[in-house]
Amino acid sequence: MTEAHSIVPSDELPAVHTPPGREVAVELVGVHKWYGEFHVLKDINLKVKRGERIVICGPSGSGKSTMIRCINRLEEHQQGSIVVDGVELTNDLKRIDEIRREVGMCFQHFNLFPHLTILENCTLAPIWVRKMPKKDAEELAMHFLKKVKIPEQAGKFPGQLSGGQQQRVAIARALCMKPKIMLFDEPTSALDPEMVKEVLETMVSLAEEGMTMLCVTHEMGFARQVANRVIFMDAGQIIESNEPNAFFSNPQHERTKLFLSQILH
Amino acid sequence: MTEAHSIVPSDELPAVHTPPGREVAVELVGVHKWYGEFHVLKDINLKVKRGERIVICGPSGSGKSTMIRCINRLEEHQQGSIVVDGVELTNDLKRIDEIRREVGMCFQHFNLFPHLTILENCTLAPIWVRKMPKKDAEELAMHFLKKVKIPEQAGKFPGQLSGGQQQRVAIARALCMKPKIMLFDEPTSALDPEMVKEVLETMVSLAEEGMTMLCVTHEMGFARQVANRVIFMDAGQIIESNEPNAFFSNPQHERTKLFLSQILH
Amino acid sequence: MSLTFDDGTFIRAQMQTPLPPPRRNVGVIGWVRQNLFSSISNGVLTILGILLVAWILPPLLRFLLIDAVWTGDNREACLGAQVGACWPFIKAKFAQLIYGFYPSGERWRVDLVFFLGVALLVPLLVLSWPHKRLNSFLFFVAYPILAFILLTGGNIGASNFLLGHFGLMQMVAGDASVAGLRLGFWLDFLITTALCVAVAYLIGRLATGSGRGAATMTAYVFAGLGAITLLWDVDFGLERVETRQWGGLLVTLVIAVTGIVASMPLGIALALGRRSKMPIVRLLSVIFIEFWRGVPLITVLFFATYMLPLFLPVGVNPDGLLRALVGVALFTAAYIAEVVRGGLQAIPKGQYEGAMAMGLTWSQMMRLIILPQALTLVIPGIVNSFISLFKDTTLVLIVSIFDFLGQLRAAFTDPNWATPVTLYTGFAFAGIVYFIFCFGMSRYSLFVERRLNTSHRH
Amino acid sequence: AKLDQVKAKGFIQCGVSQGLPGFSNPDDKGNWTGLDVDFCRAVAAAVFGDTTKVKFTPLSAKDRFTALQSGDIDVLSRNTTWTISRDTSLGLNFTGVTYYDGQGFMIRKDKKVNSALELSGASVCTQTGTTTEQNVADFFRANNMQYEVIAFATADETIKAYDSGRCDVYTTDRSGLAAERLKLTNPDDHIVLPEIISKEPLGPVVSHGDDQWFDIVKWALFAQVNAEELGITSKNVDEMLKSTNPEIKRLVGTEGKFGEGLGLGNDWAFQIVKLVGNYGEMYDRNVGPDTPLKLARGTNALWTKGGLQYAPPIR
Amino acid sequence: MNDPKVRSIVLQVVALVLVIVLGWMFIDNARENLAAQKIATGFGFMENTAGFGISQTLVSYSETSTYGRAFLVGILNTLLVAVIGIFFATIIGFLVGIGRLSKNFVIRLICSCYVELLRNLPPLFQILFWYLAVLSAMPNPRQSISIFGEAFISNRGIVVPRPLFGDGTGLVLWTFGFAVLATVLLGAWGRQRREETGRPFPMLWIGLGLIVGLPLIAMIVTGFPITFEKPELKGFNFVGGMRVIPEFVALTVGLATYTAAFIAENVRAGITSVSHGQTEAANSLGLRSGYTMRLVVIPQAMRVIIPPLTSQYLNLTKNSSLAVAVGYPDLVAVFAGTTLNQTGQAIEIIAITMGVYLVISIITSVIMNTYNKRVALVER
Ligand SMILES: Nc1ncnc2c1ncn2[C@@H]1O[C@H](COP(=O)(O)OP(=O)(O)OP(=O)(O)O)[C@@H](O)[C@H]1O
Ligand SMILES: Nc1ncnc2c1ncn2[C@@H]1O[C@H](COP(=O)(O)OP(=O)(O)OP(=O)(O)O)[C@@H](O)[C@H]1O
Ligand SMILES: [Mg+2]
Ligand SMILES: [Mg+2]
Repeated sequence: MTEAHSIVPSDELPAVHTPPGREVAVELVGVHKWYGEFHVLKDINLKVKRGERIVICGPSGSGKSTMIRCINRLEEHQQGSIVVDGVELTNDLKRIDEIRREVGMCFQHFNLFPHLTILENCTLAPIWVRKMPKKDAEELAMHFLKKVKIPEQAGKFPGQLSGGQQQRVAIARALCMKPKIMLFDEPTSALDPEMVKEVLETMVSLAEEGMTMLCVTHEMGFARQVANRVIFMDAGQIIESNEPNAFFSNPQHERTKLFLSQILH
Repeated sequence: MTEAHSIVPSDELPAVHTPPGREVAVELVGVHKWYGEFHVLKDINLKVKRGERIVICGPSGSGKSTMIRCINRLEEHQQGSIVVDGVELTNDLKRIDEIRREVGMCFQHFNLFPHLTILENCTLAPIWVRKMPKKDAEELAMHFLKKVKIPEQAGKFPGQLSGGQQQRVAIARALCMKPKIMLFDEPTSALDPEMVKEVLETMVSLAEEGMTMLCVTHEMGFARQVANRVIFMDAGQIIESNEPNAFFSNPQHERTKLFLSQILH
Repeated sequence: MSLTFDDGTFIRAQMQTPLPPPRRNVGVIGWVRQNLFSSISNGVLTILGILLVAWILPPLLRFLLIDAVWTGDNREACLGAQVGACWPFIKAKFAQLIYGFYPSGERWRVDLVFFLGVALLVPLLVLSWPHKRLNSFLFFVAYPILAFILLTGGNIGASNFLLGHFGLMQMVAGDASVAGLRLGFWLDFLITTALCVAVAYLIGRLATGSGRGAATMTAYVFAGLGAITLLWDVDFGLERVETRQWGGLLVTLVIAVTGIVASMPLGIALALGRRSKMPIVRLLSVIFIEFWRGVPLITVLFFATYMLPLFLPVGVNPDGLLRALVGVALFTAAYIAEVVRGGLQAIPKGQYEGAMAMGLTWSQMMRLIILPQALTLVIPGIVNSFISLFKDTTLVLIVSIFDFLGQLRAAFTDPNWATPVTLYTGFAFAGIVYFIFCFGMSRYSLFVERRLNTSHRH
Repeated sequence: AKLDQVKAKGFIQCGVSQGLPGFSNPDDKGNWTGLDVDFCRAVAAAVFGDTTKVKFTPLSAKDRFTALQSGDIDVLSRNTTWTISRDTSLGLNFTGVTYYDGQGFMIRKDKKVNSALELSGASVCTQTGTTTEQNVADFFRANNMQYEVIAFATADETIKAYDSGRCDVYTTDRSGLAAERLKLTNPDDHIVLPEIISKEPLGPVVSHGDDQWFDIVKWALFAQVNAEELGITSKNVDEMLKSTNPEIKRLVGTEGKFGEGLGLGNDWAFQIVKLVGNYGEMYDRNVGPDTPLKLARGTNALWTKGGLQYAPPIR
Repeated sequence: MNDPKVRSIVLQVVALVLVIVLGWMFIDNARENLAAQKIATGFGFMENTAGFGISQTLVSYSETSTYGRAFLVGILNTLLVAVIGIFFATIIGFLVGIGRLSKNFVIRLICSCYVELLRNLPPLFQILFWYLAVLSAMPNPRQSISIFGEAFISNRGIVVPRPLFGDGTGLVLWTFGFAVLATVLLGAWGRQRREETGRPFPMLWIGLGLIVGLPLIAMIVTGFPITFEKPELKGFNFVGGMRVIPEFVALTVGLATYTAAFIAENVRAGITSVSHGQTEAANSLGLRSGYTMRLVVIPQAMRVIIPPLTSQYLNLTKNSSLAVAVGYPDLVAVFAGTTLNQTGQAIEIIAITMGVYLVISIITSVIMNTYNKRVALVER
């Protein structure tokens, strides 16, 4: 919050400060969630340390997206507690806004604003939420667009970009808010093989800068290369959680074994 | 055409008749196509024999979809000739209808009819185009729905199915017309890894029955397993065309090498 | 339950079973909290809203019920200082408001038409009722013919068809008639049919290579036309009731229903025309739509009354109600066309391609794939147009047709019921009647919209 | 000829107004009643001896003449002012005057105005008609007065606006003033000013070209006026058959063959009086003091009583 | 012959021939009929003296003016109602439409009732209701509500002083114009500064000060050249001043609220058509709900809203012909009503009236379509 007005001086992002006592970025304790009668999330316990990079995988419909969306309160949970960046999520609108400012999200379907240009998509939040001067916001946006290798598309509208390019804009847009935590929901679904590679490279470079990341993906290459921990979900529960090498080479749970056997065909 | 009214008696499809002199299913000679000023297809020459199974790959925007769509005249070409099933494609509406009856198409985005149930989606064309009695059409549709392993979904609407199931319906729908030639446009894009497997298995079983197939895909496993020939396109041209083993193990063109290196990461 | 290790490794040993959701937000207080007072501004809005209702409702109830007069025979009953609605007035005029000046001995015919209409419409509206095909045929084809015969008395005395206008038929057949049917007319009809079929064949042949389809189509149309005319021409012994004597709700419903039924196909055709790739067809459609959409219905009806006769051959003077019907139908068709066009635009190109790839012809594609989806999408817009149409029927008073409101206005002129509250009572009653019909349409459309929405049903 | 057509049809098609209290308005049973309507019945009585053999066509001011010209109606009996232009240029004939009307003003008593000449600066509510607005304009201009006119489509809204105080005066034909007055919250708080600013002789109209029909309609009215003058009413008309008064005998048809000249039976006038009544009865029944309208005879009284109703003799 | 091009040409030729034949038949008949009925045609009557009064005239008009002048007065009155009605209908419509999606149950309920009630009752009743309700709420001129003795509200309408321009008015008007210009420029600069520095600029107050203050100073300097004619109660009515008549108020309110119910439905449909993902994306960026609505949802909803909105604007304009029910002198009342009654020239008058409405409608359509093109999404 305090450094919100400073502009990025060089190509390097400032290192993430870790205030004392706040080394835990996200903590979910006994979280349950229902959609009507349907029990989607069951007793989720998860502690993400600052700077940690977590990959979440699991079959379709297992509740991965739901969990991620609970973290920035796009969905409400009914039981248990979620603490993000030291603030517990309640119905208090002020706090939710505060947290959303610090948590970036990159949607499965991008959700770019089709009526705004790429640049405007990226500057919207910095200008209206961070009250950043327009010029600074644009500079910042161009910085991140360069980072995802599409600065030349800044003036176009989302509808004019290919899927891969849109995906990268979504990432840049989230980064422009300089969030402390990033949530990615299947950032490479529906992409060409060549594009998959580019997007993953962007994320790897972010990871190298030490950002806290939660990423739903099935790109196991990415998990191996970047993650500190892999979480496997099924039927609304965390089934297994392990560091990548152990997870892939030596899955413990039966369900995990079955899933991995099908992916690595 | 003559056997249009017969129903499938057993689980087996009738063997494809090959009238003498018609051993070429599709032939493109010097085909060029422009979108306005943009030259999408440049001098395409391709001869597909009856029963051949061809995989087309290439980077995004290279004109793969466009070429496939020219074959059943969803797009008009401006130069060169396309002969399908012995009939040349011109502006003659009668002939186009005739050809479309013999050529099945499975779209990248399925294009199922959302207001009809799965069964109705499948029986529509047999009833209205082939003038088949409704009961026979339904029997036939169930036959193919069984084949793609979703007979239990027959009464649902497309909006109620998951992506993979929709994809399989699209295949079944095309097959219900008992086409001599099938065109697939990225039949596994936007699918979960578990689903990809199921769809490909369906196609393999079709291939085993000897249907002529042109398939745009990046699933190299499928290409290796099923294709007679792999075609690589870039910038609107066919760059390389070879049988799968040679194609993968020993690509000739520089562009092909680059592309393959990125896919097989 | 599960194994957790220090390094964050975690393996679930036992799967959790689904639990029922907690009942936290139930109960009256919970509901009030969540829906009414979730924040201060919300609370203020709630209180303001309740005040608004408290301000409007009581005077309304007082006028309609508490202070209202319920019995009486003439104006004397409803005079006085603090009198509310004068209901005896409505009671006295009720029959007129329903039937207009329809002869009282013949009103059973109107009742029968009403009854048949409801009996056929209800199963049509209940989506799950079977036999939709038969039902539609009965309602859209058989019912109008029957209603026409019942309401007018049939026996139209058909005398002139196309050739008759040029005085050609008289020479051949004279005034001879068999069983009350004039030979001249039917001879004329047959010759015209033959001519039209021939022309259709020629055009079809030129356009598509085979004229047979066009010719049989035309023949069917004429056969249908002939059958209907024949039915209408038969004398069933019913007394003739001119449309001039119709009135009240009967006229309102006749205009509204005919307008709705006739404007739909016309509107769809216009919408397709406007999206056509053929420039002349498109231009004609655009001109037609923009013209009718741009002028007030009042002037259209004026036009139909005072100017239309000028544009028709001397002596041709269509029935006043018919003129109003045509005016209303064309007017509504233009609106429907625009609404439908919106729906057509919303259908993704993929649907067209999917249909084409299956080998469907253009008309099959439209009928089976595109229109069902487009129309479902724009149900709210269509119903909006219908609601407008229903209310706009009041304008036919200009053409000296006494619809429901016109009949009410005529009732106001009765000096026996002239009181200060007569006008308010009449309008309150008319308001309730219009509201019931329009609200019914609006709710039904909502229901259909939800029912036909196949996209998100899990 | 028209008469033959009418006889062949079996009824008279009569154009009336779409609703004018006391002149033509539907009653509770949906039957048309009123002075104009009764006159049509009188014609039917003369032609058929049966007042039910008449059908009514409600017409607006705009299509009344067209309806007559095109032969849709046989006679127009709809408060139509007799003017030279209408009589001469539209191919019509006015057959007489059933009601002498004139445009007047109504005003609240508490405005303390006794003459229309004191209305300078007033707001005037009126109904759009063919001449009403022009008459007001002419009157105020001729007397050099300012005014503001608010013209409504129908009488109902006009009187409501006047009642709620939007206007100082309400102007329309005086018969209309009497009818609309009934709808006021406190009718006694209002007075009608003495000035009549226009002449509105209202009468039945037939189309040019059939003198016999013209005569029938004309004499139907004259017969009624004469009957009143002679004291023949629907109640005593049967006794009058035995009367020895030659004037009465000629009217009821016991002397002379005047019906033949019209192409009707000689009891034509008898039937009119018997079935519809004389002019006075017709007047009293529809607009007279015993009706809600409470219109005094005034100018519509017989010439013998200081009014204008005068009929040529039957002889 | 199976070529679609040939097919379409044949079809079009057939359509064209049909239309031409029909049109020719109409015109031919009309010629014959007109000749037969000796109906006076021509527009000469427009020059004749109208001879009737009109209660609201935006341009000078008196009984001695011509029918042509009355026609102009009618058009202007119609336009006035249409423009003001459209303005308010849009505002109310958007508020109610958004209100129908509110989280507050009472607001949602009231907005639903508003829509269902007003949409399903004939507009004629509503206009009459407003008219009689407005009238009954107002006192008569003698008891009129006085605002500082300058303006008066009564059942004759709202009367305000009318400015009379004396010498030196020019300067005052110029300064006023200058102030407006300055405010606009300043506003632009303020917005730019806001974008550059993020600091807001108190535009409202400074602008108000400029627009009110500068002309005031100029007035003082030139010695108050603009005097006001105060309305006075003389006899029956107020004399002098400018007046807003109750007929106008009722008609505008009635039409605006009625049309607003339809607009509200269109707005609701538009908003629900914007995918939920857009709101979520905006929220996840930290935008508050007000901003989300303004910056993300409404701009996208506009695409869906505009075509039916155009229809509603046209409807409002056309429904203004109900004016005659409450005695408001619009085009239909003055021209297709009184003038038609007096001259009897139905054909010309109806044709002109239709033409005027057609022109207004087409202009509205063109403006809205231009705007629609501007908000259309750019896609591949
Ligand atoms: N709004 C909703 N109402 C009811 N059920 C829902 C809703 N949204 C999601 N669900 C259900 O919740 C479950 C979890 O959904 P979620 O989107 O979290 O799955 P996921 O793990 O992200 O799957 P995928 O890999 O397909 O994205 C699914 O079974 C889904 O059907
Ligand atoms: N309607 C059109 N107008 C203009 N250009 C078009 C149009 N449709 C496609 N293109 C262009 O034609 C080229 C080929 O498109 P095509 O869809 O055939 O690519 P593709 O090889 O199927 O790519 P992908 O793998 O992404 O589906 C692309 O560059 C595309 O931008
Ligand atoms: Mg998901
Ligand atoms: Mg493609």
